[in-house]
Amino acid sequence: MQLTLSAEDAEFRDQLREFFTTKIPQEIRDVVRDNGELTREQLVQSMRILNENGLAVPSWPTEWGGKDWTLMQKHIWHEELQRAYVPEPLAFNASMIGPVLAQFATQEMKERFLPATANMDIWWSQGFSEPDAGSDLASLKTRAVRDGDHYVVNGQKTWTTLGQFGDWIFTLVRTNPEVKKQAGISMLLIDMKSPGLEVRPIELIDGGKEVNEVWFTDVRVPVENLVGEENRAWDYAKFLLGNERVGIARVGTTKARLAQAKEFAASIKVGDGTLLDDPQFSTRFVELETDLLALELTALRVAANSADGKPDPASSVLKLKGSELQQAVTELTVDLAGPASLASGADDDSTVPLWARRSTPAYLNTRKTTIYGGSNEVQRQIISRTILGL
Amino acid sequence: MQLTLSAEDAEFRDQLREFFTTKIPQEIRDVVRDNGELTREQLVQSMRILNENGLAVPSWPTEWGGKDWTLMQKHIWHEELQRAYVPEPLAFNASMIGPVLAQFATQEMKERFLPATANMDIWWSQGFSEPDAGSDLASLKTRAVRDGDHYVVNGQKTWTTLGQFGDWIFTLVRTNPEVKKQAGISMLLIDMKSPGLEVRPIELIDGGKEVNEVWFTDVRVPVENLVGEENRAWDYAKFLLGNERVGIARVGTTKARLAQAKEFAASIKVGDGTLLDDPQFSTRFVELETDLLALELTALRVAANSADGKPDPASSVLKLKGSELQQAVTELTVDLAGPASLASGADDDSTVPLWARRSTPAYLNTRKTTIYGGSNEVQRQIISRTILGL
Amino acid sequence: MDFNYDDEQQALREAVRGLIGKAYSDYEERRRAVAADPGFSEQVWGQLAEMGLLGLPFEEQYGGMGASAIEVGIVAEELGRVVAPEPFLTTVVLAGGAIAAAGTEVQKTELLGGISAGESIVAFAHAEPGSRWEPTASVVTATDGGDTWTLSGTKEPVIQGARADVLIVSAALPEGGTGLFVVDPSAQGVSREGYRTHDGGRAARVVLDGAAATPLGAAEDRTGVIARVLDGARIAAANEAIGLMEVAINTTSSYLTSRKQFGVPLNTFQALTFRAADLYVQLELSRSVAVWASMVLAESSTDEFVAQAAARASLRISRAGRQVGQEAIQLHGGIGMTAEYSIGAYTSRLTALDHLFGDGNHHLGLLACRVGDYAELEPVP
Amino acid sequence: MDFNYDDEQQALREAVRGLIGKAYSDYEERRRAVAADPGFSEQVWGQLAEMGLLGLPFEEQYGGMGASAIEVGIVAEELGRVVAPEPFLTTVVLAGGAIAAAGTEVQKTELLGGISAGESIVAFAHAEPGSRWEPTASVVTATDGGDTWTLSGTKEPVIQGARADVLIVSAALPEGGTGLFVVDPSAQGVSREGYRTHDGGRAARVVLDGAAATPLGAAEDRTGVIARVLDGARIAAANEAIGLMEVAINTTSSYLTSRKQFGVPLNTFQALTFRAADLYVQLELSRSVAVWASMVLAESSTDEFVAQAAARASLRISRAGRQVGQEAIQLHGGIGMTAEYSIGAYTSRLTALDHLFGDGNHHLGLLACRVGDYAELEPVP
Repeated sequence: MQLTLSAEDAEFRDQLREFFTTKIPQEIRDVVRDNGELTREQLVQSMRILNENGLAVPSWPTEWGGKDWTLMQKHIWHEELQRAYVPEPLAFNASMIGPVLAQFATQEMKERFLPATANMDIWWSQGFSEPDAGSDLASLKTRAVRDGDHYVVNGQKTWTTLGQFGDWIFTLVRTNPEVKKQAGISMLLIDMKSPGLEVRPIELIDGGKEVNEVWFTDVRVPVENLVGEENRAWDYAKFLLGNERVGIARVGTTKARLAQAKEFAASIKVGDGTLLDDPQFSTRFVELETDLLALELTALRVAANSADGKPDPASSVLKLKGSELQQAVTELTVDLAGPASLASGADDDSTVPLWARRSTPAYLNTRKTTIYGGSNEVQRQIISRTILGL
Repeated sequence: MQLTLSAEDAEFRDQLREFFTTKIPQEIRDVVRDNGELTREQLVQSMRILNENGLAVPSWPTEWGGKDWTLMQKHIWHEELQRAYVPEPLAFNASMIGPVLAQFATQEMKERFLPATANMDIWWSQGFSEPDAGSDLASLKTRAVRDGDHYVVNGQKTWTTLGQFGDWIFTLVRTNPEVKKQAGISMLLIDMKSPGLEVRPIELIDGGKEVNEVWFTDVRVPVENLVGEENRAWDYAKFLLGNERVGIARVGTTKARLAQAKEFAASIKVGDGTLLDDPQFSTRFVELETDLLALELTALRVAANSADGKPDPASSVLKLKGSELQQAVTELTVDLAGPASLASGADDDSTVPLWARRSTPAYLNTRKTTIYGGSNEVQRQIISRTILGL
Repeated sequence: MDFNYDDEQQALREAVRGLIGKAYSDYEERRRAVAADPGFSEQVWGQLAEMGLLGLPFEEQYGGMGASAIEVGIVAEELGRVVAPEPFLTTVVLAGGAIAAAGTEVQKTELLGGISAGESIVAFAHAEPGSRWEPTASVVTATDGGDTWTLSGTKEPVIQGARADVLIVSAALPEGGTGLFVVDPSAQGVSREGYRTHDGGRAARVVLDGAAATPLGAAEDRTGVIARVLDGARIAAANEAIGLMEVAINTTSSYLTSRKQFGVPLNTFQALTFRAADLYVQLELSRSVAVWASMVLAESSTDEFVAQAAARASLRISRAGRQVGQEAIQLHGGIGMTAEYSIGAYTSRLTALDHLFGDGNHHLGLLACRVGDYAELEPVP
Repeated sequence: MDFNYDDEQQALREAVRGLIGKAYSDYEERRRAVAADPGFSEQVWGQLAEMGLLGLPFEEQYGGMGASAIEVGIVAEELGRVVAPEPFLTTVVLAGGAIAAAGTEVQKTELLGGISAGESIVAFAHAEPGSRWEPTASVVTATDGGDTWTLSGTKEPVIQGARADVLIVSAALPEGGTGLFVVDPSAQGVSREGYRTHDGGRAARVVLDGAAATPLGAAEDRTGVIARVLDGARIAAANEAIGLMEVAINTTSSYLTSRKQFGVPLNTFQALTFRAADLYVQLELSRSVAVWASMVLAESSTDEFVAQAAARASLRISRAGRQVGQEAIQLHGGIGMTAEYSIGAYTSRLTALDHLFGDGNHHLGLLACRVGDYAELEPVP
C-alpha cells in the first residue's frame, strides 16, 4: 500500500505532461478543449508527433513500436493525454486493428500494415456493426464469397465512426453461413477506394456527422487481405473488444471538463456571488468530483492489481461509471449555461460564450457514451454474470 | 375541468375532518401520530366508533353498511382519515374479506359474518402467502382434504399481519392438486381457536412483531365455512387483491408525516437558523412535497376518471410512487434526527425526542411498503405489460 | 375537483391532432420543415391561424377565441406530440400574453389581431447576456426622448428573433424597473443575426442601438406582468413536454417490441421494460401537475399561486423530461442517436424547454427559500 | 501508488477472518450475542485482545502493535463482514484514538493498556442533546476546582456507555474551547441509563452532575484532536461499511440464484440482476475511496487532507450504503424484512454507521463550501 506515485512514475508523469503541453500544437489542443471538431489533418498531425516520439502505440509489442509499460504507466499516459486535451491516438489504428494484426497476422501482413498504421499513413475504419447486429454482433450478415484470388463482399455496415476519413476498413464478414453464427466469421482488410464500396454519412442528434454507413456491392478483396485464418475472426474480434481497457474510464477527460465547468460557474455572476456559490451547483460539483475521485482510484486500483496484464473484470465498472460521469458533466454544463444554452447555433459574434453554445450539442452527443463500446446494459450483464454469478 | 372541490365534496370533507378529530379519542390518534404501536383494544374501539357512524366500510354494498360514495368521496374519506391519524379500518375486515363475502358468499354466510366483520366483533387474519409462494401466490401448497362434513387442513401460511390478534382467518387452500395450479384453490374461513392451528410471531428488522407464521396441523374446518364454490377461489383472490385501490397512494399519511418532519427540522437549531433553512434539507422538502403533490393530483385524477368504478391501470403508479414516498419521508426523518437517531431504544426519560428515537425503526419498517401488497417489481410488470404492451 | 376535459375541449384536441398530427404524421415532414428557414412551416402556421388556434387565448374583440389555459395546454400538448416547430409557445403564449396583459387597446387590436390571423410573427425579446430567467432586464436600457423612446443593448437568444415581424422587448427604465416596448425590427438601429437552435428552431441575437421603441401600454415597471407571462409560458411548456414525453415513451415501447437482439425482441429483457415502466410513472405524475397548473392559471388564481404552480410544474417536468429524454435514447441504442430517427428530436426539444424558462433546479431553489412558510402543500388555493 | 496489501496485511486479514468469521459463521451466533447485555460477546472481545487487535493502532509501549490505518481498516472490514457487534470502532479507534492523541504517559500506559488487554471498555462520550457531529461540546461543561475538575451535563447517545469501565468525555471549558476528560463511571455524580440501539448495539444516556473528572493530558482546547479522532473513526467506519456491503451483495446474489418464483430462479429476472450489478458498482467505487482514505491517514498527511479524505469517504459510502442496504432488502422481498434472516442487520448497521459520525449530506455541505478553492481534486496530496 502506498499513496504517492513512485518516484519513477512521478517523473514519467512530469515528462509526459511537459511533452503533451509543449509538443502538440496549442491550436489542436484548443479545439479539443472547446469541444470542437478536429480536421483529418489535425488528427493525423497529432498522432504523427506522438509516433515520432514513441508515444502513439505504447501497448503494441515493442518490435512494432510498443513500450512495454506497466499498467500504471499506461494509465498515466492516458490521463495526461486527456488532461492536456491531446487528441487520443485514433482508436481504430492504435487500440483495435494494430494489436489484432500484431497478434494474429502473418509477418508479411504485419510489415505491410503496422508501421503505416502507427504513423497514420493509413486511416483505419471499423466495419463491425450492422443495422441488425448491434449488441448481438455475431448475427452479422455481410457476406464474403470466395471467387478465385478474391473475396466478393456484399452487405452493409453501420456506426462506422469517422468513416468519411478512412483509407482502409477492417471488416467482419460471414464466410460460412452453414455453421453456428460465431463460427463462420472472417476478418478482411478492405481498401475503401475499392469499386462498389460506398460511405454514406449518418447525421447524429447533435447535428454532427461523425458516423457512417458503409455499403459493399460486389466489392472484390484480394485473398491476401484475410487476417489470420478464415472463419476464425470471432476470436480476433473478442480479442480486439477486450483489449485496452486502461483509459476506458476517461478520468482525465472528465476531470478536465469538470475543472472547466467550475471556471464557467465562477464566471457567472448571480446576486453577490457566482453560480459556484449556489448550493445547488456547489453540492453537484462535490458529488461529481467525489464520484470521479472514486472512479480514478478504482482505475488506479485495477491497474495496480492487474500486473499480469489481464483485464480485471472491474473494467466493466470503469466503463459504466466513466460513461455516466461524462454525461453528468455535460448535463451540468448545459445547466450552467442556462437560457444561453439555446444559442447552440450562434457564431463567434454571439454574446454567448463558446462553451455555452456548445453545451447542449455536447450533452446530446455524449448520450452515445453509454451505448457504444459495449452498452452499459452489456456491462451490467457482464458484472451480474461474471462477477456476481447471476 | 375544475380546480376546486364541489361544494358538496367540500362540505363532506369538512364534516369528516370534524368527525375524525373530535370523535376518535385523541390518545389513539396520538399513538398513530407518534409512530407507536396500537393495542388490539384501541384498534377495535376506533373501528367501532367509525362503524356506529357508518364510516367503517363505505365501499361495501349499502345493504351491508356501505355508502355508495363517489370515488372522489372515498378518496376524501381516506385522506382525511390519514391526516387525522385515525387508525384505518382493519384492511382484512374492511377491504378484503368483507367485499369478498358480500360478492361471493351465500346469504347465510353473509348474515353470519358481515355485520360482525364491520363491527370488528371478528378480527380477521389473512392466510394467503406461503414461504414458497410470495409474488407467485398461485403456487401455494397448504392442502385441504374433504373428510365427511369437514375439510382437514395441513400446511403453513406466513406474513400474516397482526395474526396474533386474529379470531378468524380467511385462507387459500389447495383442494385439487391435479389441475392447473390456479384451478385447484378454495377459500376457507377458519376459526383461529381450532385445534391444530398455531400462530408463531416473526420478528422484523425493526424489532417489531407485526407479522406471523400460521401453522395448520390436521385442522378440521366445517364444510359450511367454504366461501363460494370449491376450486374457484383464485377468482375470489384476484377480486380481493384488485379491490379498493383508492387510498393505496397513502397521500394523507405521507402528507401528515412530511408536515411533521418540517416541524422537526424547524426545531433543530444550527448556526443562526434551523435545519429547515439548510439548503440540503429545504430542497429535499421541496422535492418530496412536489412529488407528493403530483401523487395526490394523480390519485384525484384517477378517482375522477374512474366514475364507472373500475380501477384505472394507473393505480400501479399510485402504489409505486406512494410506497417510495413513504420510504423517502422516513429516510428524511432519520437524517433530521442525525446522531440522535442511534438512541432508538431509549425510554421517555431520554433527552432525545420521541420522533428521533423512533425514526430509524420506522425507516427500517417502511422498507416493507415496496414489497407487500404487490411488490413494486410486480407493479412495474403490470405497467410495462398492461399499459405499455411490453 | 374535476380532471375531465369537456366535450368542446375534446373536440379541440381532435381538431388540433387532425391538423398537426397530419401535417407531421411522417417525421420526415418535420425534418424538412426545420431544415430551411424560418425553421417551421409557414403553411402549417397559416392552417393553425385558420383554425383559430393562434388567437386561442385572446379576447374575441382582438381576433381571439377567449379560451383558457386548459385549451392552450391542449394545443401545446398536441404540438409536443409531433415536435411541431411552429412558434406557438413563444409567439402566441409568450409575446401574445405580454401584449394582452400590457398593451393599449390599439396595440392589442393590431398586434393580437396580426398574431391571430397568422399574419405576424411576434418575438418576445427578453433573455440577455448573463441573464438567468429573471423577470427583469438590465442589459437593454430604455431612454425617454420625450415623444419617443429608444432602446440600446443586446438581447440573446431571442427565439424566432430573425423571422419576427414585431419584437416585444423588455428594457431597464431610466427611473428603475423593467418596461416592455414594441420594436419594429426593420427600424434603424436594430440589427439581427439569426441562427439555428439545437431543437430545430431558430433564435437570434438582436442588437439595439438607439432603436425607436413604443411602450407596450404605459412606460412603467412591468416586472409583474413579465413574471406572470413567463409563468403562463412555463405552464404551456409543461403541457408541451407532456406531449413530447408521451410519444417518446410510446415510440420507445414500440421499438422494444419490434427490435430483435440475440434472436428475441428487446421487450424480452425485463431490465429494459421496467425502465420503460418507470418512464410511464414519470409521465403520469407530470401530467397531473401540468394539467393542475393549467387549471390554476385558468381559474384566475392569485399571481402567487400561479407562480407556485408554474414552479412546481417546471420542477416536476424537468426531472421527468430528463429521465424520459435520456432513457428513450438509451433504450433505443445506436438508432436513437441518429437525426433521421425521431427520438433524438424529442430529447432535444425537452432539453430546450427545460432551459427556456428556468430549469428544475432553478425553480427548486426558489421554492426552497419559502418551504418554512407553510406546513402542507395543498393543491387547492 | 500501490493498492496491494502486503503479505503481513494479508495474513492479518486471514487471521481476523479466521477468528471473527468463525465466531459468527452462523448468523444465529450474532443474534444471540446482541440479544443479551452488553450486546456483544465478552468472549470474542477477549479473543480479539489475545490476537492483539484491541491494541492494533497503539504504540508498543502501551501494549499496542503500532499498526497503521490500513491494518485498522482491514480489521474493521472483517468485523463488518459478519456484522460483529464488538465495539472495536468506538473503544479502540475512537476512545483509544483520543487517549493516544491527548493522554499523558501515565494515562496512555494505563488506559491504552487496559483496552489492549481487553480488560477495559472505554466509551467516547461526545454526542450531546442537539449536537450534530461537531468536534465541540457545549451541553456538558467543565468546572475547574483547583486540584480537581468536575463535569455537569448530559451526553447522549454514548455508544456502550452503560457497559464502559472508563468514559472519555468532551466538555466545554470555562475559558472557551472543548476539553477532554477521563471519568470513572462509578464515581459520584455519574448516572447512566443504558438501552439497545437498532443495530443490535447498546448506547446510554450519561448524566453528569458535578462528577469528578481528570483532564486527558492537559485541560486545554482539544477541538483539533477531537476532529482528527473523529476523522479516523469515519475512515475506519468506511472500511467496516465495505465489509457490510460486500457480504450484503453476496448474500443477495446467492438468494437470487437459489430462490424460485414462478417456477424459475430469481436470477432469471434481468431487472433484478442488473440492480445487483449496480450495487457491485457502488461497492467497488466505495472500496477504492475507503482504502484510499486509509492510506491518507496512514501516511501522516496533514489534518486538512485527512479531513478531506474522511469527508469524501463518508459521502461516497453514505450514498452506496443506502442503496445497498435498501436494495438488498428489496431484492430479497419479504424474507429480507425478518430479524431471523441476516440481511436486515446489515442494513441496520449501515444506517447506524451513516449517522454515527455525520451522514453523506452533512459532509457534502461541508465540502461544498470549499469547492471553489481548487480546480481539480487530486488523490495524491
